[in-house]
Parts: sequence; C-alpha cells; structure tokens
Amino acid sequence: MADLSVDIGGLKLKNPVMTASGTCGFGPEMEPFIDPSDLGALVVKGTTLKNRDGNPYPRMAETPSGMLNSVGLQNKGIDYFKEFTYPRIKKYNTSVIINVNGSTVEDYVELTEIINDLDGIDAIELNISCPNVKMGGMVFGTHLPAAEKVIKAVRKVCKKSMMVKLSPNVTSITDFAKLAEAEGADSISLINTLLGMAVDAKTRKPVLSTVTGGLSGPAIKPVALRMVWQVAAAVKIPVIGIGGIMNATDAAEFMIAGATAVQVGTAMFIEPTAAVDIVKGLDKYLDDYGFDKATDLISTLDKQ
Amino acid sequence: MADLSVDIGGLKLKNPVMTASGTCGFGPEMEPFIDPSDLGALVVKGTTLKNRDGNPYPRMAETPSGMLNSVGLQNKGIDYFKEFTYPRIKKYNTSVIINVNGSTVEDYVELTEIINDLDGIDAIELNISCPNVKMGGMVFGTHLPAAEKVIKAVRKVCKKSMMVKLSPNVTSITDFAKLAEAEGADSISLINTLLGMAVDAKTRKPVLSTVTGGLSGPAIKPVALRMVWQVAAAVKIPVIGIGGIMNATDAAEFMIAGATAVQVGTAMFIEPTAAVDIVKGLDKYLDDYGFDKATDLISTLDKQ
Amino acid sequence: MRTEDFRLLKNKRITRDYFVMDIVADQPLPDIMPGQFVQLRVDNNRETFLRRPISVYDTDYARNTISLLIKEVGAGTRAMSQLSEGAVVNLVHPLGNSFTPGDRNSRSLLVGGGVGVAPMLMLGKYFKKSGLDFKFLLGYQSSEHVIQKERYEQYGEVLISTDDGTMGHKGLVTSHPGLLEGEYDRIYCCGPEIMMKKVAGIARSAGKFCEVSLENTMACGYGVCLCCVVETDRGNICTCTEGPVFNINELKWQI
Amino acid sequence: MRTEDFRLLKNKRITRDYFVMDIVADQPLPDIMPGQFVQLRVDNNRETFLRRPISVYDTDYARNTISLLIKEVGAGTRAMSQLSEGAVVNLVHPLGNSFTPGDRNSRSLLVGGGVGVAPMLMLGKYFKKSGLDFKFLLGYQSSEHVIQKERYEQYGEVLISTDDGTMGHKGLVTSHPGLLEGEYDRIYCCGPEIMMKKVAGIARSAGKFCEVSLENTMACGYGVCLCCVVETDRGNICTCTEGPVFNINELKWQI
Ligand SMILES: Cc1cc2nc3c(=O)[nH]c(=O)nc-3n(C[C@H](O)[C@H](O)[C@H](O)COP(=O)(O)OP(=O)(O)OC[C@H]3O[C@@H](n4cnc5c(N)ncnc54)[C@H](O)[C@@H]3O)c2cc1C
Ligand SMILES: Cc1cc2nc3c(=O)[nH]c(=O)nc-3n(C[C@H](O)[C@H](O)[C@H](O)COP(=O)(O)OP(=O)(O)OC[C@H]3O[C@@H](n4cnc5c(N)ncnc54)[C@H](O)[C@@H]3O)c2cc1C
Ligand SMILES: Cc1cc2nc3c(=O)[nH]c(=O)nc-3n(C[C@H](O)[C@H](O)[C@H](O)COP(=O)(O)O)c2cc1C
Ligand SMILES: Cc1cc2nc3c(=O)[nH]c(=O)nc-3n(C[C@H](O)[C@H](O)[C@H](O)COP(=O)(O)O)c2cc1C
Ligand code: FES
Ligand code: FES
Repeated sequence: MADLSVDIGGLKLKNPVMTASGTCGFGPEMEPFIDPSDLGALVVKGTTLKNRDGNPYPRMAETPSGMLNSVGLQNKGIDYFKEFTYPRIKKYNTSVIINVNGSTVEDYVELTEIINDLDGIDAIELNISCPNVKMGGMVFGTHLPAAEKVIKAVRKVCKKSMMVKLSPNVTSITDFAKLAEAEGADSISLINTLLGMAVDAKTRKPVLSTVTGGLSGPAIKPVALRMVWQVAAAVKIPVIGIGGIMNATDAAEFMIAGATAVQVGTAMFIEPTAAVDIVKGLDKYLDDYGFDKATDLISTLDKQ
Repeated sequence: MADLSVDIGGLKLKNPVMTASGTCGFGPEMEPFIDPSDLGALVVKGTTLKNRDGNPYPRMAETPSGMLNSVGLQNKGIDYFKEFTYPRIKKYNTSVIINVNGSTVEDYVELTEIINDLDGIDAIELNISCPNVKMGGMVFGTHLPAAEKVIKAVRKVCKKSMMVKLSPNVTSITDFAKLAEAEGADSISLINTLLGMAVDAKTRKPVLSTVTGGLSGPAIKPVALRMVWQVAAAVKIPVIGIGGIMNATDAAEFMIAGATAVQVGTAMFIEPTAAVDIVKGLDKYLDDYGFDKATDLISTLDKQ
Repeated sequence: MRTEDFRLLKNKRITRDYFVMDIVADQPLPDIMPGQFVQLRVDNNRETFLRRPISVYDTDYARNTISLLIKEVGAGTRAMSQLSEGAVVNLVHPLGNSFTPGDRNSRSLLVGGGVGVAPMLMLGKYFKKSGLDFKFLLGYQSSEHVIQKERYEQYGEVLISTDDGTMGHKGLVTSHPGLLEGEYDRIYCCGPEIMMKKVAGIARSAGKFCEVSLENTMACGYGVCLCCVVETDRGNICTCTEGPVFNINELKWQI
Repeated sequence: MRTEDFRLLKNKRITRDYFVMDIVADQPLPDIMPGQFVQLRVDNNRETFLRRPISVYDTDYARNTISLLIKEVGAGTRAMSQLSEGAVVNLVHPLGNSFTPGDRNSRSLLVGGGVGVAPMLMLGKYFKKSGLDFKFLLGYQSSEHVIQKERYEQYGEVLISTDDGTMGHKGLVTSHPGLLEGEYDRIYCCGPEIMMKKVAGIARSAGKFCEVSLENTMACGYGVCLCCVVETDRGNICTCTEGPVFNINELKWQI
C-alpha cells in the first residue's frame, strides 16, 4: 500500500484518479458499479448557467480505438444542479469538481460565483475547450487573448481551487498553459477532445448532426501524453493528464511524463469500474516498482 | 468500371490513390506485392539534398490503432537518388512525386532545382510538416511566416506541379491551406502525422529515442477527415486526403469530404497490397453507388 | 446493473444473417424484464472499440443462461458470430427500462420486424405467464428468414408476414390484417424506425396504446455519456436509461 | 514474398509460456531459409494494430505447413495462443535474410536462448541435410522450460544449460563449457540482446565467425518504413531486409 495522495494546487486528493467531465454523469449514475467515494475526485458533467438541451441526435460515432461525441454540454443548468444533484453528491467522501462552461465571459463569471457558495464543492474546472458548442467553448481555448480574458475574469471571483482545462487543437499548448499559470490557475487539466469528423460512405452524410465532434479514447493517448509532457515542463503548477487512459499502466505513463493526477473518460463507457480499477492498479504499480508515494512517480521520465 | 482518373492541379492521375511518402520506400520495395504502375501516383520517401542517417533506433512505437515513428527522414540524398533510384522508378507507368525536405529555405530550393531536371518526375510534394527533424520540417509547417517563405521560394523555381503537405499540429489548418494556395501551390496534401509520444511504464523511458514522434494510422483518421473537409471548403485547388486510410470505404469518405485524391500510408505496413486493393475497391464503390466518374464523388457530403 | 463474465454455451446460426448465442453465468441472474438489453464487449476483433447493445432474447433462471438473437451487420456482430464454445463474453447488464403490460382485460399485439423480433419473445413469454391475451405479429423478407417460429409459438399465436409471400401474409408487416383489422388495444413494437413510425401512426389514428423500442447508437449504455438521446416532451433524454421503450406519445415523431 | 492466408492446424502449448502453431497453406510453400521470418496479422484482439514478426521454426514442404514457436509476452502473442483449429492466419512471408553456412570442414555451434531457440531448429535441420558438423547449445531457466528437445535431437547433438541446473549445465548459456571450451569455428546465435552481445564478445576474442539474429521492433517487415534499423558500418540499415541475421563485425556493438 503506497501513499496515493496527491496535491493539485492546494487541493489534496486521496488518490490521483478522477473521472473526466462528461463521462460519469454527476456521480449517482455510477453507483451501481462503483462507490464514487473511492475516487480521487469526481468531475461532474459540464455545467452551464441555464438548461441546455445539447445537440440533436446523432451525437456519437465510433472510430478506431476511440469515439467522436457532439453532446454539446447538455445539462439542466446550475439551479437544477443546486437543488437536486448537489445534495446527493456532496455526501460523497471525495472531492467534487464542477466543470464550468459558458458562451460569454459573463456566463463563466456568474456560474463561478454561484458555485463559490456551494460547500463541499472543492474546485472548478474551467472548460475553455469544448469543441461542441457554437459559442464559447473551444473559441476561448484556441485564442490566447480570449483565453486570457476568461481566465482572468473567473480567477478574480473564484474562491475555490481553479483548474483550467486546455484544448489540444492548438499549435502550441504550452502557450495556453503558461497563460493559465500566469493568470493564477491552481492547476491545469489536459487534454479535452481533438476536433474530428466521421462520414457515412453509404449515405454520404456526416455521422454527427453537427458534422464535427470531439475525438476521445485510446486513439488520442499519444497526443495527450506528448502535450502533458510538454506542459509539465513549461509550468510549475500541477498538471492533470487526460486522454485515452484505459488502465493503470496508462495512468502511470501520464504521471511519469509529468502529471500529478489523471482523469479517466471514455474508458468508463467500456468498463464502468475503470476509474476505481485504475486506483487499485496504480497502487499495485507503485508497490511493484518500489515507490512509497504516488508523488514520487511524477516526472520520472528517464530520457537517457 | 467507372472513370477513375482525377486531375490534381494540372497533373492527371489514372486513379485517385497514391502511396504516402515514407511508407512505400521508393517503389521497388513494393514490387513483390504490387505493380507500382497500378497506382494513381507513387510518392517516394522524404528526400533531402544530402545523405541523412535519420534518428537512432528505436524509432517506432505501436499505439492503439496507430503507430508513432521518428525515422527522421533517413535517405541517401538526391545524388544517390538520381543515380540509382530514379532510373529504376521512372519506368513505372504512373506519376512519380518526390517528397522534398530541407533544414533551410535554401535546401528546399536547391533540391527543387535538381528535381526540375528529372524527366518523369511529375510533381514535388513540399513537406513542411515532418515532426521528426530538429531543423526545418514542422517548424515551417506550424508558423505562417516561415511557411510563406519556403513556399514562395520553392514556387519561384519549381517547374513541376507543386503539392504542399500540411501539418495537422496547428490551430487553424485552413490558414496554411489558404497561404499555400495564395503562394501558387497546385495542390495541397494533408495530413502529415500528429505529434505524439509513448512511454514505457516498465522502464520509465520514452519508447522513441527522440521522445516524441509522428502519429499515423486509423487513430488519426477522424482528425484528418475533419481537416480535409475544412481545407476543401477553404481553397479552390485540389486537396489530397491522407490519414488512416485502410480501405476503399475510408478513401471514399475522404473524397466525399472534399479530397480529389488520397494517399495511403500506414495501411501499407499491415497490407502490402493496400493501395492497389483500394483502387479496386473504390472502383466497386463507384459502381455500387452509381457514379460514372471518380470526380463525381468529390465533395458530395450531404449536410442535411 | 453489473459487469459480469459469461461463458458461451452455444453459438448457433439460425438463418443466413442471424445467430443465437446462449451464454451462462457463474452466479444467479438478476431479474431481467422484457425490453431490457445488455452491453456486450467484443474482444475478438480489431475494429470494435465500444460495447454493443443487444436485447435480451430469452432467459433461463434455472440454468443462469441468457440467450441473445443477433443479426450480423458489421464487424462487431460478425466477431460475435465467430466466438466458439467456452469463450468469455463480458456483459454490462441488465440495462434500460421495459415494456408496460396492460391489465387482465387488455389484448395486445406484439409487433416485431427484423432483429426487432428479439425483445418480443421475452415479452410474449412474460404475457403468457401473466395470463394476458396477446398475439405475435412478426415480419420477415421471406420464409427462409423466419426466426425460430416454434420458440414464439410456445407462448402464443404467431402471425407472420413476408415481403414475398412465401410464408403468412404477403407484404410488409404494416400491411398485415392482424394489425390493420385485428382486435387488440395495445401495441408493442420493435423494428426498423420506418416500420415503427408506421405502426405508431396506425396506433395513434386508432387511439391505441403503443410502446416502441428504440435502437439509438450508444456509447455507455448506463446513462453517463448522453450520446443516445431521443427528443421528447421533456427535452433530449437517454434511450439507454429512460428507454429503450417509449410510449409513442412521449416522442416527437412526425407520424 | 507474398501475403497469404494459412489455416491453423494445431495450436499446442508446450511449456508455461511457449506454444507451437502449425499452419497450413493451400498452395506450395515458397523456399524458406533458416533465419527468415513471417509477419503475422493478429485479428482476434482489440489491442494489436501492427503485424507481429515471428521466426520460422520449422517447415514441411510435403504438407505445406509452417511451424512457429511463440512465447506469450503481450496482447498479440496471447491472442495467437487463443486461436483455435481452423482459424485463418494471415502472413506476409518469407521475410529477411538467412544465416551463412560454412564450408564442408566447418564446425558450428548454434546458440539459442529463450525464444531465440526458434530459428536454430531450422538452421540445424539445414546443416544436417547439408552434412555439416554442428552442435546445438540451448539455454533455459530450468528443465520445465526446455522446448521440444527431441525435435532438436533429430538433427544433432543438443547441449543444454539451465539457470538452476535442473537440466544440463548449471548457469547461463554463456558460461557453458561447450561455448567456452568447445571445438568449433563458427557461432550462430539468437536470443536476448545481452546474451548475444556476450556470445559475440566470446567469438570476437577467439577470432571466430559469428552471426546473430536481431529482434528489432518492426512496423512493415519488408523494407518500406525504415523503423527497424540497426547501426552498422554502412549507417542505419533495416533489420527486416538486410537482417535479421548480421555478422557481428558489421554491427557497431560495444563488445
Ligand atoms: C437497445 C438496443 C437493442 C438492440 N438489440 C439488438 C438485438 O437484440 N440483436 C441485434 O442483432 N442487434 C440489436 N441492436 C443493434 C445492434 O446494437 C447493432 O446492430 C450493433 O451494434 C452493430 O454492431 P456491428 O459492429 O456489427 O456493426 P457496425 O459496423 O457498428 O455497423 C454496421 C452498420 O449498422 C449500422 N448501425 C449500427 N448500429 C446501429 C444502430 N443502433 N442503429 C442504426 N444503425 C446502426 C451502422 O451505421 C453501419 O451501417 C440493438 C441496439 C440497441 C440500441
Ligand atoms: C525478426 C524477428 C523474429 C522473431 N521471432 C520470434 C519467434 O520466433 N517467436 C516469438 O515468440 N517471438 C519472436 N519475435 C518477437 C516477437 O515479435 C514479439 O515477442 C512480439 O511481437 C510481441 O508481441 P505482443 O503483442 O505479444 O507483445 P507486446 O505487447 O507488443 O510487447 C510485450 C513486451 O515485449 C516487448 N517487446 C515486444 N516486441 C519486442 C521486440 N521485438 N524486442 C524487444 N522487446 C519487445 C514490449 O516492449 C513489451 O514490453 C521475433 C521478433 C523479430 C523482430
Ligand atoms: C461523451 C463525452 C462528453 C464530454 N463532455 C465533456 C464536458 O462536458 N466537459 C469537458 O470539459 N469535457 C468533456 N468531455 C471530454 C472529456 O472530459 C475528456 O477530456 C476527453 O474525453 C479525453 O479523455 P478520454 O480519452 O479519457 O475520454 C467529454 C467527452 C466525452 C467522450
Ligand atoms: C514510417 C513513416 C515515415 C514517414 N515519412 C514521411 C516522409 O518522409 N515525408 C512525409 O511527408 N511524410 C512522411 N510520413 C507521413 C505519411 O506520409 C502520412 O502523411 C502519415 O503517415 C498519415 O497517413 P497514414 O495514417 O495513412 O499513415 C511518414 C509516415 C510514417 C508512418
Ligand atoms: S449510451 Fe451513454 S447515456 Fe445512453
Ligand atoms: S520494419 Fe519496416 S523497414 Fe524494417
């Protein structure tokens, strides 16, 4: 039994494994399979000020070792969350992180202010990287000045730990990471999905109602790992690795490359117990390779 | 039997299927399996002015539905090519395209001038997107001013059809496509590999001697398809689709999204006959769906 | 709901495109209701990344077995058909809601087309056990495509339509007199969307109760991804948790 | 060189980690030389994208069969071990160069360690047919890991070393007296790199001819990707076409 706890910018997690936003609902959906309290943290589905119905069906396309989604931040809005979801999930014995989304800087700020008052919510994940909404989302995450504006504004009001979630659809991810650090982010999570597309050759139609969508799953792991490695070398704040993590070995790879913690997304669709299996597997990995603490594994990549 | 011929910016191909640079050697290596003359065009291995020994072994990592390579443009240089390879491959009854690489603008220009004199070479593919060389390569393909310089300089001297090969590791691929068009490219090919990385959790070492490498194969197809669709909508010159094409259905998807022709890369490692199988399969696809000509399939994506 | 390894007992091709897999668990089955489905992980194939949703065709609680009726349509279902006896078949199950039975006086028509006949077997079995009055109405291309007719006949009368008239009524299932003129007050339907819409239209004009089972593409199957939604009065809702069975009045179908 | 579907005749586990696959072609085999390998496509597995290079262990031209000796080390080889009789096994083959035999007077030592014993069987068979003098020297962890000893004994004398001394010489193959003091003038070696380097060092000090067979990771296996290179006097060259067999004098090994 290694010491699995990690600190992600002032927020101490009992272990480095969280579920990724949009892939675990709000938590209760997973209860038939896992106890969310066993997670390092629970990152809930992308939340907005108001109810959003998301994009029309079809919103999913299977791809080689991955999938495209264009859910488009379907959620019932923060008021519904406060009233019905929050009471249920604040009882989990783990950190709860809300994935914060908006179409405008004001949206993000207003939502953050509402979340400030919710005890038991430990952090926000500022999502400037959703590829599936027409307004906001990735527009913020792929333009430095826009990113600066939203991060600065949210930081000003945010009383929780602030994790900024980056888009991989950029030439230089380190520029965005450094910006987030300079603007006071407590941690950085990456990657969100790669923008992709699927065509049905039989009908000659796009598979997704939105034509393009976000690519996730093992297919993107090599890109995610590279970006995490680059970002970890470029900033001092903790980095949370996301992208195609299916098992404990994958999680270890991200930590070796520089991640302090990881998020498990698409894997949850295939194995509903994946995130908790990874907690156990990581513990075993640390034991097998003689590490007493998970933190000792971070950034151990041996380049020669 | 549909009419398979396509025109890629003044260069008429008997069919829309080429082999991708770096995945078919120089042609003769494929002869045990296919007749290179059956291809729409043969794009030979990345060529430089002088001999390059490439990066140290290991240069390859298998990834989910894909692979990373960091070959680093190993080739014997243009003089060797002229003396030994060229005489052998100019006899193929298909178009031969040389993938042109350099560390400086001058390198690219000098190499292009040498190629100008080679009859039977129909086009150059200006590679500004190799992720595996320290100098040149992707540096040109991810910075607009650098890209402008090299494309402009090469266009000035190039007497062949000029295809510009774009890097996907950018925020806005259409900016590079529009630039290439404005600078006089005859066609645009995309995508080169996505920059990725692999870690061996057992040894905690990078799998590749160069740490990062280029991701290819079906894993990247959704990203490639999206970029081809975006670029085809942004420029008027022909677009050549590349990325994870394994079979005729994949090739058709790229053409539906806007590609005039395609290149088959990593698939050749798994099925040495892949490119020629795709020519046959595409013919069948066109027959099955009632197209008389391959060109009728281009940009037929039905968005409603 | 749980994740569970089953072992393949028997994999039997029954028509050109269809096969039935009998799989057995080590422990007692959970309660499985008609209309529910499983998410099957396909391990023996390069191309299949996500699990595949498959309706429960039959259960045998005494032997801890589940039967699945599967149509080979792509790489995943082809790989399933190639599994041999003893292979491990991993399921997430049971998933989804189920059909709503009527009261003792109700008379039901269970309409299935293509692979949509699968959930109807379980439903008929359940209706018979509950003493409810019903008939099956099953549509196929032609007689050689008819699926395990005897198996349905154990539970109730089976009306058949074939496109070419080689068995039963000639024509689409939606033109069968049993549907158009039959005496019933509830319809349960599963099949191609176009067929279900037609049946829904018939039910609506006749003012009859009608439930349909949707086959939206799914990623997770248990409500966490929001990929499988259908538009309803209540907005986009998940077919995997709030369906796959819906009353046609909830759906925003143009019928 | 060609792409060809074989059918699996027999898949036999011979030690805890090793199994032998016998596969049969519909048409006559091409000439296959000792040291050559095949690229095997793994279809029954989610994780394996590239083909897997496997040495030819044995051939039977009369029955068009190839035998492969495989060690289960990861997902691909595990999937191969699970294939059952009749399964299609697609190969690209035969690939690579082969060992260089000596003249009539030469005496050779064929040194194999771990899965590196595979190509040595073919080589011994070939030497015996050619009337050349040779011995096998095969190294294993312990007696229960020894691979088909009788099969080697058909062709020549077999020296064994085991790490724990449960069969033959106790210790690493590189400490076997047959290697250190034996009378021979040519060594052929395949095994873990660390062992091959040690053997190469012994050969070099003694001024003996030595060929080793490398197991560099490969993508294509037929010379188009340039991923499998080894550093030589002539620069980086492909182990799949100019190897896998190299004379140690060509390699830039620190020995
Ligand atoms: C709740 C539910 C219950 C189901 N029950 C059964 C069952 O009992 N038996 C059975 O055989 N099948 C059933 N299906 C359908 C089954 O899930 C698909 O046929 C299967 O996933 C196809 O996988 P594949 O890899 O063979 O084909 P793929 O290669 O994934 O697809 C082959 C072709 O079928 C199309 N396709 C695949 N899935 C769907 C879908 N859900 N809707 C429309 N088109 C699709 C694809 O677009 C493609 O053209 C059910 C689906 C759902 C959602
Ligand atoms: C020319 C040649 C001939 C070969 N002949 C045989 C043979 O006859 N029988 C046999 O069992 N194997 C042979 N091998 C090795 C065999 O190709 C690998 O064991 C196999 O590819 C592993 O596949 P996998 O999916 O099971 O393991 P993976 O999951 O791919 O790998 C499992 C572990 O083995 C390591 N590994 C995999 N391949 C290699 C390699 N080439 N070198 C070093 N480490 C590696 C990986 O890094 C990983 O740690 C040969 C290899 C070559 C290049
Ligand atoms: C269906 C789906 C919905 C998602 N929704 C969100 C979201 O609401 N907010 C967000 O920040 N990321 C969202 N993501 C992105 C994931 O959190 C994660 O960054 C991405 O999927 C890569 O990780 P993975 O490969 O492990 O899935 C979503 C991903 C999927 C597949
Ligand atoms: C081993 C290897 C070597 C490559 N070498 C080159 C090269 O020399 N020049 C080039 O422009 N692209 C090179 N590429 C990129 C391919 O041409 C192609 O753009 C990329 O692999 C995506 O296509 P694919 O998924 O079909 O392989 C190489 C790719 C691989 C896998
Ligand atoms: S399939 Fe994931 S929510 Fe229904
Ligand atoms: S493996 Fe491709 S060149 Fe050797």
